Amino acid sequence: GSTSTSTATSEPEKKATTEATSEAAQQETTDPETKDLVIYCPHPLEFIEPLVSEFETQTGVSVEVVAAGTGELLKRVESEQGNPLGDIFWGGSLSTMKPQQDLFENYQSINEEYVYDNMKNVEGPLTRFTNIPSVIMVNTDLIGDIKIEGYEDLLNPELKGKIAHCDPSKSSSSYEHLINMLYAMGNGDPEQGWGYVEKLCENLDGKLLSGSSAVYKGVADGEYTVGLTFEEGGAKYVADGAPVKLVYMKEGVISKPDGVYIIKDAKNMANAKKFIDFVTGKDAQTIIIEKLNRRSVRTDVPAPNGLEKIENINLIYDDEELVVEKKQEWLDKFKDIFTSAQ
Amino acid sequence: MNKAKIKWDFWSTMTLVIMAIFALFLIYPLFSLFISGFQDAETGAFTLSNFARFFEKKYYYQSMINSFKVTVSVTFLAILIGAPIAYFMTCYKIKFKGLIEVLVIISMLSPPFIGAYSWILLGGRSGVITKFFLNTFGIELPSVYGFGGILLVFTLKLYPFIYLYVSGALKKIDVSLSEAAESLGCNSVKKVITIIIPLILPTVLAGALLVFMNALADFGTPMLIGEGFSVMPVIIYSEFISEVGGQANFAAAMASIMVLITALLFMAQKYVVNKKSFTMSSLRPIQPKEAKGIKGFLMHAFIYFAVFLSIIPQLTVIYTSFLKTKGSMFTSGFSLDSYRSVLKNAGKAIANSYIYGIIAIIIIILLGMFIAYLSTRRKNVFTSIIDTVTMFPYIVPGSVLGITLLLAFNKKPLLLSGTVIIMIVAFVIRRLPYTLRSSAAILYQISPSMEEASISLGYSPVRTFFKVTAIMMLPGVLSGALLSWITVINELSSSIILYTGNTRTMSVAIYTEVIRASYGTAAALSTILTVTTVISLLIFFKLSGSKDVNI
Amino acid sequence: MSVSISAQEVVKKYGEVTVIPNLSVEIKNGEFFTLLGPSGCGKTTLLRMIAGFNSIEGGEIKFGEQVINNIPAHKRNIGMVFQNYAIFPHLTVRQNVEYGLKLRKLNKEEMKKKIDHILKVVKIEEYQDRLPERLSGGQQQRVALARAIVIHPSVLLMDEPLSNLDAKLRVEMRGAIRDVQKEVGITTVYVTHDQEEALAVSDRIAVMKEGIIQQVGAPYKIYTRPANIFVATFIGHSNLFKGILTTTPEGTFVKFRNGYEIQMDTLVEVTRDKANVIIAVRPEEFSISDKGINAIIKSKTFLGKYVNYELTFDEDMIVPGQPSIEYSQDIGHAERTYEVGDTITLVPNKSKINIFTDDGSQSLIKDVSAYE
Amino acid sequence: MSVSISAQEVVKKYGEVTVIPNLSVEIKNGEFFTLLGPSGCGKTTLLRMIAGFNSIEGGEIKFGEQVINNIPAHKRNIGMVFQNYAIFPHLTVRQNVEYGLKLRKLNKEEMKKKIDHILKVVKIEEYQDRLPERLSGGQQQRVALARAIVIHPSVLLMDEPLSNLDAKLRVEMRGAIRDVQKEVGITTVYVTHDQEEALAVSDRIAVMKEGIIQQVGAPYKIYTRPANIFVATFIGHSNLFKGILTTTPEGTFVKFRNGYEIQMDTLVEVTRDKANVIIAVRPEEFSISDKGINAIIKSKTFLGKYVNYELTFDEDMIVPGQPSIEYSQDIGHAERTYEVGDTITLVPNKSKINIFTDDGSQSLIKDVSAYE
Ligand SMILES: Nc1ncnc2c1ncn2[C@@H]1O[C@H](COP(=O)(O)OP(=O)(O)OP(=O)(O)O)[C@@H](O)[C@H]1O
Ligand SMILES: Nc1ncnc2c1ncn2[C@@H]1O[C@H](COP(=O)(O)OP(=O)(O)OP(=O)(O)O)[C@@H](O)[C@H]1O
Ligand SMILES: [Mg+2]
Ligand SMILES: [Mg+2]
Repeated sequence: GSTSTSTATSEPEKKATTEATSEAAQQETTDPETKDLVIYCPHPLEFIEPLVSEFETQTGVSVEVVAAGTGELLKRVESEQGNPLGDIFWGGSLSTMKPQQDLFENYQSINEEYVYDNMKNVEGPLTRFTNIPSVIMVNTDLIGDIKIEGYEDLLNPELKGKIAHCDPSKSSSSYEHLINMLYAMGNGDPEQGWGYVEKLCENLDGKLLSGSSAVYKGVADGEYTVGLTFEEGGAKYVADGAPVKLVYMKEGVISKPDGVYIIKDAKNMANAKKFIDFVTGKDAQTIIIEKLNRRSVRTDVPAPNGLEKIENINLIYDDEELVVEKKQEWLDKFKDIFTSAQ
Repeated sequence: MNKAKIKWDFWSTMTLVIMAIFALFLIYPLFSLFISGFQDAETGAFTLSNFARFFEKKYYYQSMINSFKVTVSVTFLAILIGAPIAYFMTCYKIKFKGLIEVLVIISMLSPPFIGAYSWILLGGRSGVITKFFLNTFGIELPSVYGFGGILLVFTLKLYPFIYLYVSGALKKIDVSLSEAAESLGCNSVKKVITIIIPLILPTVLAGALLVFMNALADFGTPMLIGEGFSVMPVIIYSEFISEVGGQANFAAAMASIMVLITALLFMAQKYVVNKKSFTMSSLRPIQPKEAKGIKGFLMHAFIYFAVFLSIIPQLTVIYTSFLKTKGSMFTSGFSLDSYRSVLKNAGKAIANSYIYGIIAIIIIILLGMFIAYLSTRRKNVFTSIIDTVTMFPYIVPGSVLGITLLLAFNKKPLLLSGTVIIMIVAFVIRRLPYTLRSSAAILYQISPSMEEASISLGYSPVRTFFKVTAIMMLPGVLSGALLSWITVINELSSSIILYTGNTRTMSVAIYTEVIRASYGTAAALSTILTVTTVISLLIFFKLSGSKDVNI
Repeated sequence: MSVSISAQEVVKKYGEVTVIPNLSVEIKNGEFFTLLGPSGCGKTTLLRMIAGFNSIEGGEIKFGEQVINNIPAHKRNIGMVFQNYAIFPHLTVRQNVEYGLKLRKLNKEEMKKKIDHILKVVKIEEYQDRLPERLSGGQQQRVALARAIVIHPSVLLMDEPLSNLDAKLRVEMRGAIRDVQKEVGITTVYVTHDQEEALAVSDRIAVMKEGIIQQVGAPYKIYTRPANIFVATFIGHSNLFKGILTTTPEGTFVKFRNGYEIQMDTLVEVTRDKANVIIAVRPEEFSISDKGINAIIKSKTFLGKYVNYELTFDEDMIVPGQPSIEYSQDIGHAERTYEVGDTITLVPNKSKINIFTDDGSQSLIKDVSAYE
Repeated sequence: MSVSISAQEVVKKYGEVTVIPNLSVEIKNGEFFTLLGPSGCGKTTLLRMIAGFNSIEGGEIKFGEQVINNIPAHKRNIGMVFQNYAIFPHLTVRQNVEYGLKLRKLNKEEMKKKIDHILKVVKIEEYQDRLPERLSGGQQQRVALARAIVIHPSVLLMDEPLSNLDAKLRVEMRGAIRDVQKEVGITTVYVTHDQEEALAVSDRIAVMKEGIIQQVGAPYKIYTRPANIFVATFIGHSNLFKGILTTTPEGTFVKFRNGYEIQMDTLVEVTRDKANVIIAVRPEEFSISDKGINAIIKSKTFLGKYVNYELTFDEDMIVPGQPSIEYSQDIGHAERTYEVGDTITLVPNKSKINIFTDDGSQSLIKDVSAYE
């Protein structure tokens, strides 16, 4: 666990955000009549609720949330080109969205200047929303004396068959982990990391889950001793008092932002832009760190409650272009390794 | 036979209309999907590489082998459990028969994911039952994950199909056939094997086909508890729709392989059914006898045990819906919080579920009976094609189907995306096979002389259909329609793609909770769904005046 | 081995409706016993109780000494021909016939011989490989017959087994049934609507009405000496005339309403003088004569062996409510036939006619008993 | 309105099997026409072709002037009683009967009256609210009958409609059918196995064998002057004797093998001298006499109106392959009956007997034609 500091949003800032939002709306309204906004979002209700209701009270726009898995929603957006039924796509890690960025509208939020440099929307449509490191989640009831500090420790034979890991072709969080371990265990050269993957696959003992949530849920329920997941997934259990803790791999942690995007040709374009501005605004970002166990992309918002301070994490970075390029190859390679390990 | 002439009548018109509907809503979307299986992802050029890739990589073809392992075993197990229960319940006076029937139906009600998750809660590595056995007896139960678990969950979920189908068929057997066997000195077991089973074989096969295909197509369960035991639908699903972004063309190729297999199986089934079906006019249906002695005891024990096992997940769901939760954690103590937090949104979803469901089920029943009639009584190339094509959507994973529909109906003049219509279309084409298969099976048993009698009295074939054939088909139709209804209400995988905020249904609402592990609220929604469905069924059966649940 | 069947105070109810109120009957070992009665009188019901397919609401049925009320049907060693055939639609003709034999561990050859034989007897050997749906009604019925007979059961129950066969085949089949039955000594309970058939094949006949046995006896006895007017009119035709019994020193006389008198020496003694009685005369018991009772011919029907005349009498001569009064003239030898409208004078054959009490419930002829 | 039915060179095949090779028949408007023939000869098949339920592989069937081969069954205005009843199991007795009437725009009251009436006629009014499963076989059959009759179709097709009824009811029912049929003038095609029934009700009878019509004619004609020995032996019983035809100046004689001679004046002229013929004598056409042909009584069966004796003759007197040679004695008047083993001397009634060509294919009696 980690300690936290909480900061209240100060009044003037809040006002500024609100003003900015309404201003933007006035300038760029394509259809001033619309009062609606349709958001495609894979986040759970409890995550969506506070932010959306805040947005609704602030703007008077009525929001309709279409919730489903990231993959499903993405496929929807893809299929609905020409007649988009959604306006905002809220969620989805950057590595997932980058190859699909053509589906989204270019838009620079009014808050871009407050965003960390390495999380700025340089592509055009990809506004960053929060920052999510990969973590190892450990069930403290089951772990016993086994020491878990990083990837290397997962090769402990005592953990054989007790590791929750997802098929990286099915879950973005485990795909992020794959990249993370390739870079971390390959000491910066992903090709060097495959040796570790092979060993890990052996220790998985043929068990490979099929959805991101199965990992954190499984570890929290005591089905698995450790799991490879993303920070928020585990953190909410920590916050809820489950017998779990998060471990930031000592070999290195890649932290990837997820984002919020405007769907191309959105019918409620003005409201969509308002929404982007809202969720990247200080109010919203503060709610995020206070209640939703995520890290803000804003420089002016502190580290969240109960999460490890960013300084204590051994952050490493991947080569985004390479990752996009190699995606299919790596996924295939993982499949082969996993199947032959069985 | 007057071969050359196809008489122009109501049924030929019906054939055309149905063909048109299917061409639009089924063949057009599905075939564009299949075609994409032959296209290169980047260039769109024709290629077989997608198929080659499937058969080259063990990761993929192993999943097909796994799929068959599962489906074949599940089909057998489901028959082994479902058919005897149906037989006992029809031929013997089983205590609490009505309750059992309700429970069987409830056990089918559990929406995808929820059921399997309940099994994890119970039989997972730190599940309630596992722990109980470990702590009290020191016995380590095999975990619910992997092949065994999938088998368990599927079997318990799917044997009711067989049960419903077989019960319907048994009601159409004239008791004198069974008596004739007895009079020749045949004991009950022999009688069942030599007389009853052959007579209901078409129905058993129809049910088995559905179970087989259902097990082959379902990805929710193996996704949750497969643990590396990967099966086809999960792979198709994830290639098509993974968070990571899959490969649609490859997925389409795999879907085509599945559909091909289905089509072959279905044709084999039809062939056998055509050969092995016998009409009987059942004036005296089987009357239940007293179940006495050790035999009676064993029968009761078997039924109660099977039904209890299958109802466990529902019980767990209902139980957990009352647990106190903290975030996604269950804590000790009970509360109604889960209900409170879902209730304000649930009203609309419930209303949607039932309104769409009712519209869909009406269409399903009509289409099902028409197509069944056409394909059994008016056999020709067209009706066979229709009959076969209707089975395709059953095997294509729902979300894939949803997307194909979305792609197909997203442009003018066929702009249906985001509407209620597209949801209902999806419901109908996905859930039609239940009603269709059971209707067709029952038709094989109805003697055409009933229709002839009606025609001889001056009723045209059409009116005869509605006044005699349709009514005599009802037991079969209803057992299928019951399945259709339940599955429509629980339909998820295509609606998740097709719904919008206005057309959100209950199962979508549940799934929304499930995907990010909010099981307390999911359980609450699920319980609401179960309760309302049971109430809806009870009302229906009360109104339709039938004594027992599946008529 | 065949057994005797004994039903004792048997009761059958369908829900609230009592179909058989209280029936007792003894069927002897190896006997050919026929049930005759109007449609719906409970014949099938009784047969099914013996077979074990209907519950028994009261009383006992015994095979030999053994009460069988609770023995399941398949252990009773019966053979049954069902009214609706009930042949197995999924088995060929041969397989249908084979079905029961297979359960009776025979060696292959013997089985084949038996089946070939019975198929030939019922004349369906050429259809042996067909499925039943492709057979005519009569062919199906013969399959049902063969299937029940071939197992040589100890009790053979047949519910109108020949109803769909032509007369010629029917005669042959009943011969075949009779042969097997006598040869192996099977106790047979037979239901038929064909009276000639019943008379021809039965050792004894039971006539039933509304679940109550009216008379049990040998065919000849039943026909010639019916125990009450129900039997008299149900088995064959009987014309019923009102009559009065007079006892004079010369003997006992029955007088028709028109005054024609016949001396009857065969009546029971207890009969009161001047009692009203019913005189039952069968159509063939009339002869043309110059003295007797007069009648006008109302219609005439040719029935092969004989011509049937429907007659009109004076209203008050006859018992009311009869469908017709008939005279049947044997035309193998008849010198002349009559036409509609002719008046003829008939005398009844006094050794054949039957006299019943006024209410028709009892015969007044000596030595007639309802149960023999 | 009733119509005439005309079948012209009709052919019916089931797959490869030809069931009806080439059949032509004219059924007159309003006629009661009966099909008789052995089980499996194609009666049901023909009926179903007329009804429109079987395809027609060749030839035409006309109702009046209209070819109906391609008119769908429901437009033919037929009523049909099916061999297996085919009553609707989901409707009560009353609803079954009502079913066809409902189509025929009647007002409520009239409909009710009609149904009440027919239910009474077939004697099932007390069961009118039952479902068929709770009826006896005969009751079910009567429902089927009522259902077909009540609509007063122009053509009524009945496939053994009375096979499961007792004799008495059957007589009543056939009267009822006859009445309705005559009253409304329905053209009726009737299939039955009961020859007495056929003789009693039919205007004309067609005797079929293996899909081929052997003789069509009035009942009396069919029975007394059969066109060939198939008809002679199928309708009623005929004893077949070998005979020789001799033509002398005194006339034509047929001689039995034992030398007994009968003068026959009614033979066709073309017959050759010394030709071998078959003499067909019905059981009732014999009389006891002192001169004639001798026979030994082999067995004796009581059949109600008469006693049937099975006889043994010298081997070479009789045509081989006959199931039995019989003499039937009318016992309404018979002075004495005989016992098994007795030898009796019989003379055939020469005005009744029939003479056939050696191969049995044709009658030698004057004016006998196969189609009338
Ligand atoms: N569907 C069929 N396929 C092949 N042959 C058939 C079919 N139906 C009937 N037959 C044959 O056609 C012949 C005539 O059958 P049909 O039913 O017309 O006889 P039927 O004269 O009515 O006999 P029955 O008096 O026994 O009812 C029979 O030999 C029968 O086996
Ligand atoms: N399941 C039943 N429920 C109620 N009543 C029934 C049932 N089955 C038969 N009955 C009635 O019982 C009576 C006797 O029926 P049963 O079948 O024994 O008659 P049956 O003598 O065989 O007549 P048939 O000669 O017409 O076949 C009939 O009045 C019939 O309506
Ligand atoms: Mg009966
Ligand atoms: Mg027939």
